[in-house]
Amino acid sequence: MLGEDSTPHPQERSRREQSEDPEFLQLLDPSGQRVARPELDRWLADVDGEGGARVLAGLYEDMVVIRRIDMEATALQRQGELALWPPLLGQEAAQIGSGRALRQDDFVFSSYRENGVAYCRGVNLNEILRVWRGNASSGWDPFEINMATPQIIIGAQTLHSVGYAMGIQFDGADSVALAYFGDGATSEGDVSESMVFAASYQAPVLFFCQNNHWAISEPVTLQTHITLAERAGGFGIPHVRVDGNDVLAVLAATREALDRARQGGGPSFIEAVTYRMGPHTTADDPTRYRDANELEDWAAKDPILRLEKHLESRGLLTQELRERVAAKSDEVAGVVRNGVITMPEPEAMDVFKHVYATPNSWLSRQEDHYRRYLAQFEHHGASAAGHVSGGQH
Amino acid sequence: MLGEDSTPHPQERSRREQSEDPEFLQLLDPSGQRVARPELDRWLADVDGEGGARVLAGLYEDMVVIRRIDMEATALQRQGELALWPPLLGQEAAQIGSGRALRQDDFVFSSYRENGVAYCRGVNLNEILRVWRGNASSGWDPFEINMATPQIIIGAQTLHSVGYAMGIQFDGADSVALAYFGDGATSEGDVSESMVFAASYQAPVLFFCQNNHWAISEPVTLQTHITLAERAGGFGIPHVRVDGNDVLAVLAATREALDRARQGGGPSFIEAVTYRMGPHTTADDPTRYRDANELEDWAAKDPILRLEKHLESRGLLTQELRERVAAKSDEVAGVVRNGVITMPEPEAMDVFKHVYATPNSWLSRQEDHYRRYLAQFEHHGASAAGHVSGGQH
Amino acid sequence: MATMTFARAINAGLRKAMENDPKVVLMGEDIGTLGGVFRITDGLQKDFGQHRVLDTPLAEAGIIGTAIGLSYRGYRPVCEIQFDGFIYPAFDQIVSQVAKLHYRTQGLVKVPLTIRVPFGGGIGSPEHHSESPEAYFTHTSGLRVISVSNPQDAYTMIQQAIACDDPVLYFEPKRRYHDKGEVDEGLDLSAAPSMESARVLTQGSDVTLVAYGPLVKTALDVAVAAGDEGISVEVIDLRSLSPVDYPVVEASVRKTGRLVIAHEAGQNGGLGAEIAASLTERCFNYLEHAPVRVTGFDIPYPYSKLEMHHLPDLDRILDGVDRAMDRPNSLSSLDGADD
Amino acid sequence: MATMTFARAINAGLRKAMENDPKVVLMGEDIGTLGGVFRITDGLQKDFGQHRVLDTPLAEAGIIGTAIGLSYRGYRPVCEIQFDGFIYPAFDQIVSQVAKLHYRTQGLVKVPLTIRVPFGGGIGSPEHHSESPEAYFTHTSGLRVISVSNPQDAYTMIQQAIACDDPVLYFEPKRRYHDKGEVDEGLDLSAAPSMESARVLTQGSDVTLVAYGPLVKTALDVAVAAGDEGISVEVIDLRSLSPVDYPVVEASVRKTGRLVIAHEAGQNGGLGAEIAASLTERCFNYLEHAPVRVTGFDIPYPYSKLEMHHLPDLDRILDGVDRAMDRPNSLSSLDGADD
Ligand SMILES: Cc1ncc(C[n+]2csc(CCOP(=O)(O)OP(=O)(O)O)c2C)c(N)n1
Ligand SMILES: Cc1ncc(C[n+]2csc(CCOP(=O)(O)OP(=O)(O)O)c2C)c(N)n1
Ligand SMILES: [Mg+2]
Ligand SMILES: [Mg+2]
Repeated sequence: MLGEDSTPHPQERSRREQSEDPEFLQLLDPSGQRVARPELDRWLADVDGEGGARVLAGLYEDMVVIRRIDMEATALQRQGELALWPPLLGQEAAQIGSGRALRQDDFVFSSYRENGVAYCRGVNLNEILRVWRGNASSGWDPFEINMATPQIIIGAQTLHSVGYAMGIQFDGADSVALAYFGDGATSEGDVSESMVFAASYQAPVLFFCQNNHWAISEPVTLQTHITLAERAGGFGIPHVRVDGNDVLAVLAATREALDRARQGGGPSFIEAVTYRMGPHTTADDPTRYRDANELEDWAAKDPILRLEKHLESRGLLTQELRERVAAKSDEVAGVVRNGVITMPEPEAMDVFKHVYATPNSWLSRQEDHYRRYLAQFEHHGASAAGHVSGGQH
Repeated sequence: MLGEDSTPHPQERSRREQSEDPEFLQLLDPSGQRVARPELDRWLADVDGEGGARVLAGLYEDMVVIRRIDMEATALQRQGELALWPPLLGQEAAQIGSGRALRQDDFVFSSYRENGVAYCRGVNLNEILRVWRGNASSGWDPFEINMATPQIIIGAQTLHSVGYAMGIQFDGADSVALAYFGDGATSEGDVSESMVFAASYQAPVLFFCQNNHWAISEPVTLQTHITLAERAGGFGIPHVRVDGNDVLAVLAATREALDRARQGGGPSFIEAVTYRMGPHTTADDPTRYRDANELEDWAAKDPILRLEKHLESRGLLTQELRERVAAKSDEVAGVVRNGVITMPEPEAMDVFKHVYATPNSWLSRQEDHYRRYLAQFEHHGASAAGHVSGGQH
Repeated sequence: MATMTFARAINAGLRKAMENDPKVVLMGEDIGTLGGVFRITDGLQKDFGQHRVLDTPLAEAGIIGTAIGLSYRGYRPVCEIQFDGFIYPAFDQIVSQVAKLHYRTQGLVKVPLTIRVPFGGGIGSPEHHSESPEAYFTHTSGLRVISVSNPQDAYTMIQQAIACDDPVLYFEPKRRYHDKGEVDEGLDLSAAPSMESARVLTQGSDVTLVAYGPLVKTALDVAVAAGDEGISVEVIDLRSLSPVDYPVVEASVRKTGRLVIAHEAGQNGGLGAEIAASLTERCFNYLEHAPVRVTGFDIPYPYSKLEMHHLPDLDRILDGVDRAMDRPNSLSSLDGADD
Repeated sequence: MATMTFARAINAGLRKAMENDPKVVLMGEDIGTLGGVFRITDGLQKDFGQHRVLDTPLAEAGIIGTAIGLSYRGYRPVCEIQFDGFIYPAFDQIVSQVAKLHYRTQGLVKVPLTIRVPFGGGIGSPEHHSESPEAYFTHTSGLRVISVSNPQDAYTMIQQAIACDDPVLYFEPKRRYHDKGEVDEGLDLSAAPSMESARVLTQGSDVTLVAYGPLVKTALDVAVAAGDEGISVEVIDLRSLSPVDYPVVEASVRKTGRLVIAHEAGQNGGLGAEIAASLTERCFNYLEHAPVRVTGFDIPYPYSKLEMHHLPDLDRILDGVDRAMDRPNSLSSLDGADD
């Protein structure tokens, strides 16, 4: 007979999304209580142990700070200082919980929304918005923070991460490559092929899928009727579905997967179930396609709120912590804003830079011709190309 | 915690391949005995019932006949009458068991090796080898036998079958689209995307994967460490792994899947575990990459032998049946051979035909110029382009 | 006649095609509830239902591949590729399947597919959102490629593309979506000029300026500006990029003896190369200057702060006209030099 | 000096590159145990191990995409695409990633990838096995594209491609794999001519004939046949398709005043268009006839019984030479007509 039909009717899906699902990993319940999961506690020894207060405060600070960076960027876009911005609002636990589990020598390949992860990697905050202002094709030096710059072609980076992981294997190192991508991305052929390669070579890679329920206007139910974690099972890759708004669950799951990879256990897949509380990008209007109710439901599951409740229950949400975090947020937001508004403008001839690593005769000629073209305007006293109207010709 | 690691160590795989695997569907054991599987018997009512002898004889005839066609084609290639041939030797049960389960209004999209399925669809045997002789880009009229012509781009046809199935849905029909493909094909992004679409729309499509253990020189273990049937589970598609050398198991599983699709139950996936006993194509030399032992093991599991044992055990392998089947095979082989050697040669100007469905000014001009070019040679009495040496210029 | 935006005109053309033929279905990412990121399909799912306007999973090969299957079943799918730069994952299905199926099956299988591609730059987008990939497709036998430059053509030619039994790539200049124009919605398709035909937009005697899609508007501005300087420019909107309507361009070049071709795509192997080569073959003895190409540079599309340097604008094209006219221009100093 | 086949020469070049740099790894379908369907990698897995010569899962985007990741990690992957027609599933990774990464990262990420593509027709294969897709890649900024025509270049240029910090598409004319030639295996790479340079193979004064890859041999035959009729042909092997070594071609055309370009790929937007356009721009005043293109037709590659009609052969190219020389030719009757 054919295997059991594991496809729930679309209407049944919502049920499966609930945290009652025993497969759904949650270590902080919605009220902020720490749920015991004996098999996982070893991954949270630092959180649960003596120095726990410091660790939790750190995670809290990170989450608040990246939300602030995000809000600042959104504001900068609204003010016309950025061309576009893809907010991460609502995904702070998924990004900080995973980002903070990494070692410096791990290497991240992400999509465009993982600016919180970049923060964990130590990105220069002056540089993070270059690309969104339109002043560069990408933001930072990948080798300085061991994280590739944002990938816009949906899913393409997953293959890069697997290749990088193969290189780690060849080198006999115990680093791990990470692939961040969204729920929508899972439909792209590249993502499936990346799992084929990872499983075939047992490469040390962690697939980290942020299921934020939407791919622009498309609900995740259009991409799949079962969980995305199960997708990985079909490729023979160990997988887990975690509450992506629970920073501790994300942290523990990520640590476990990284450890597995370091031990030679090959690839893993984490589906972090979270929610994109903002628009897809600042160019998007989500009211055209989603219910206000849905947003409200998820606002109640806000990952920062959850951690605050937890901190409170442990008496850790002190005035001092709040103030420290607020001060840091202000500082960081200032750096970001300042970085944006003082960013040097590119120069015309920069368009020709770095197309090739070695000299290219065809392009050099084109460059030379354009230089001559621009020089004309200087002779005529006009400012620059594109600013001289035909009338003045 | 991360889900259970379902990846067996490569060495363990062989174990899972064994028919002892309870998940592995077998209705005729290697000795030809009918294994009872109550939940499936309803799909073999005709085989097990009164007219069973006739049905079994029919399946037997088909399998012997397509093997004969296959051998004839291989011989024709060796004799230089065909440019190339991809033998199906060893995969007769998989192709006949599934092909004979279809209804006339179902539609098949296959790879290049499914000539046994084409036989079931009623292909004109004069036409089946046109493409392999190099006299046409494809073999038959897809709408006459409801089967697309062979697809060489690995996996591409799986998407076509899903699109066709979507069309069936739009039309409110209860036909089914079939996608045939190999074990190697499962690694291609297209095949994964086709499962995403099929699951998303619950399209009436059957994915029929012939796992013949090899993709040219690559063993299936390079593509996956778990079963291919499990792959479908990751997309939420019901699946089953059958003994592809057991024609009854294949027949029953295919019937069940087709029925599911007709009832609105959406896509299914069948992995038919079989073996490519010949070379990849006549251009291939499998001794470079595989053990003689492996071939011997599988020769013992020959699907025709298996059915013969079963027929014998039921007293059905009569002299009359043997003679009838032999006669039919001879006849068919004759038709095929005759079709090949009497096949009309294409004409030069045919290269321009059917590029577009509507007139195209650019190409018409090119065609006109080439006609003028060829005409030159007529004037000069030479035979045709390419046959005139520069010396005669 | 109604005044409408370019975007609205495509929408109206799609609606008309869907009304006329129940086999026309639209497929793409975000084209249903949202109406597409550019709102080109706005309201169509609401009016025609989910089976006529399909939001698809996020997979471009999947979109084109399933559309092929639908063609086998007698449908006429219209696929939207959200942005130019996202067509490449579908390249294999387009080049090896869509383009070749009719030939491969001796004409038995038709693929009356329309692939809509918002293309080109100028809207300040991040990378992969401003590509001009048309030359990949004009170099692919079996495809037809068209590009529209005004609301009326947008309206008419989307219907012609859908009605055509060959696969058609329909390139929409996204930076012109908000431009307005008159559209005759009552226009009888059979009365409209063939989708394969080019159109002479301004009569001129000194130089022929060929453009398509987004640069047609710029070309018309060039004609005005050059006219002010006493140069008479004949602007031709190609409309069809494969096949190109060579007789129309040829007649013009025989008259003017000078040719300028403008496009946003890179020069190396761009459409300009083919047009320059073909026109040189066809009118060598009429040419007074080598055909001049004014194109984007051969670089990946630059980040938005620099895109105006990449895109041929009024001044760059005027400079090209000067070159074709043997007037002083940016490369004058190189004349005769072995550059 | 050793005499070896074209195929063997590539094998030897790969071996040399692997010996010289431990970061060189080969990836592809069937390249390990089998040594590739054309045996180009024969013996290399045995000698260098499974981590240097990887049989990959059957997925072309996967091959190129993981090779990019390996580049990030400091490797220099050499990917084999089994046949020309199977490169399209990897098109997105090549065009949007391989070609653009260096630009996108301001030069921080190098992609020293070599993509080996057995290409072209003439071996009686079924569809998708005889394509000439090079123009798609020459039109893609950020890539280098080369094609080799003889064992020595095959040996040298594969090493140059691998040593180059830019991504290189290396097109191998599969129908020449069995041709033999002298190869100097001791050749110092730094002493070899640059991979960007074209090579004049025969000096001639009447007409310049440009070819690359499989048709170089045919072009040499043309030179001999034409010579018999008193026409002096200068044959140029392009070697580099992007960038083209224009100064070399230009110097030749200035001398001869006539240009013929031959390739197997279709004409519409093929490399011949770019070369014709560029040479017309560069030597308009020296040209005595429009550049002539002798190419495959703009059709999907035909089934094998007809491929000799599609492929430019000695006679077709000679006819093109006649056209360029204003001698009687197949199109003479059209001269002056508005065809
Ligand atoms: C290949 C490709 N196709 C389409 C797009 C357009 N696009 C940009 S983001 C997006 C949705 C992605 O959704 P998901 O993967 O869930 O990530 P999220 O935006 O939710 O973080 C789409 C369709 C693209 N960037 N690349
Ligand atoms: C896209 C693509 N890549 C590579 C090939 C070359 N190729 C032809 S058959 C084949 C192996 C296919 O194996 P499988 O899917 O198991 O089918 P089988 O031949 O065993 O029936 C390969 C790699 C191809 N035809 N298409
Ligand atoms: Mg999402
Ligand atoms: Mg196989």
